[in-house]
Amino acid sequence: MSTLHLRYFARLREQFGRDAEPLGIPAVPYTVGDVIDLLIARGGVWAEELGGPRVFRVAVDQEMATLDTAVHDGAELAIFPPVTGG
Amino acid sequence: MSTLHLRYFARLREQFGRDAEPLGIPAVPYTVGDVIDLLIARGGVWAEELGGPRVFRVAVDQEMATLDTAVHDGAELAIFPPVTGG
Amino acid sequence: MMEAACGTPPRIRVAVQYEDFDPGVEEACLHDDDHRIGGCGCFVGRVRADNGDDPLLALTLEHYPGMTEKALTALAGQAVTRWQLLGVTLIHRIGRLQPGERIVLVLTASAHRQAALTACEFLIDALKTDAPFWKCEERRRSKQWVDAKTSDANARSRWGQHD
Amino acid sequence: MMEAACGTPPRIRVAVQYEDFDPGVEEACLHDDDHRIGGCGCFVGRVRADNGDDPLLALTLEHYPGMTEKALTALAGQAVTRWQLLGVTLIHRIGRLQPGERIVLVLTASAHRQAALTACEFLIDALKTDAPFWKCEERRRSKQWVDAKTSDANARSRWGQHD
Repeated sequence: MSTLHLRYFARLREQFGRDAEPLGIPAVPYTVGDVIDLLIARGGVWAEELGGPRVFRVAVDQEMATLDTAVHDGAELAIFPPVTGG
Repeated sequence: MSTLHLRYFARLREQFGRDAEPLGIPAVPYTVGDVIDLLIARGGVWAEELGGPRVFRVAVDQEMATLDTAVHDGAELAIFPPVTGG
Repeated sequence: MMEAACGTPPRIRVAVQYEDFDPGVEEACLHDDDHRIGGCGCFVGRVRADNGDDPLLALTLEHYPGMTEKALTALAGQAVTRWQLLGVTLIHRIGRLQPGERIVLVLTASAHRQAALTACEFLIDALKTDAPFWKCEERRRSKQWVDAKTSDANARSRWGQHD
Repeated sequence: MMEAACGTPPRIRVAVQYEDFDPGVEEACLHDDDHRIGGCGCFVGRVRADNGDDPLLALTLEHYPGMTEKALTALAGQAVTRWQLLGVTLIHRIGRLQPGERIVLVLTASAHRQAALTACEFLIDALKTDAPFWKCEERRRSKQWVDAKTSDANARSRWGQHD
């Protein structure tokens, strides 16, 4: 078993009702896509935000990532809406 | 007889040894080109600066002008090198 | 001092802060008596009001502490390399900001004006799509997270591939 | 006040002066609490040093009193019309300026960043070819009027016909 540090920002932080949580994942090769599938399996707002047509972004260890990006034990994985600063 | 108010700037001011002078011209239709010919006729530095390959600019009443621009009695006619501000 | 500055690497300053900034102070700081600099390009973004029947009261700016600073530093580095800049300052405010308040400062220093201004345009375009900030609009009858704009993605795509 | 500003015409401020200017003060002045403004583009030109064996000691800037102010006002007006700006400030210093000193400020205010920055670029390009200023370079062994640069004429020609 490995542990990821999940973080949520902006609308997703509000929708999920939390700004961070630890997530246990199997100690096998694991990608961002696998993590997203785990979260979608929670149903409700998780499936709505991550499993539907809504666009979201993921960063692993504070670098922009794709669904193929590998995650490692202890990684910080952040999920957030497309950015709107400036 | 009409009178023009000539003004010189930058390198031309220094070359001509003056920053302004009145110039009498015949009271007939007269252009910037005619004025330049009058000045070239003075010879020396005037012919050198205005009759050779050196580039200069002319403004009539503080608007950029060409050799064809008409001048009127009392006009302010300025002669200067291409600008180099900014 | 000019002598001191000649061999120094480009100055990059990045800040994410609640406090306002002074563009004049920042320009002077970035210049820092480096006589190789011929000009600074600058963009100051402000909170704009809108005229609907439920007008904007304020924006709240959220960011991702750590990643945001890294993203801004990376963008500044890209601009320095691409346009051979002598310095870049990026300041972005967070928290609750009312119409008229300053949000963002982009400042670029270069030997030549064209490089400074082009890099400034790149940086504000890139910051809007690449740096993790999110705006929440507060109105009398609603509070809503702003959606990303296609026009911002298009503006970003003019500059080509991300590094 | 936002209310007061909404119907007002674009603010144009032009100055030719010996004194230095503060880009931060000018940006705040131009904004003047007009909540339609989303951003200001800005260029600050400085005297650059050079590295010859007879280095630049100072520039002396000469202008044509009256015509220079008219030319700057005309350029500001062209930019306001072409990019629908909410305001323009143009300040140009004259007299003797040493390496490192500020020479020129271009400041543009607009609802949108692209218009502000493009107009800023236009104004500095156009100012360099259309406004009557002349630079004289002072060195230890020479004093010489600067020749107009082809690169400046080319930069100006990007923007098309003069009005």
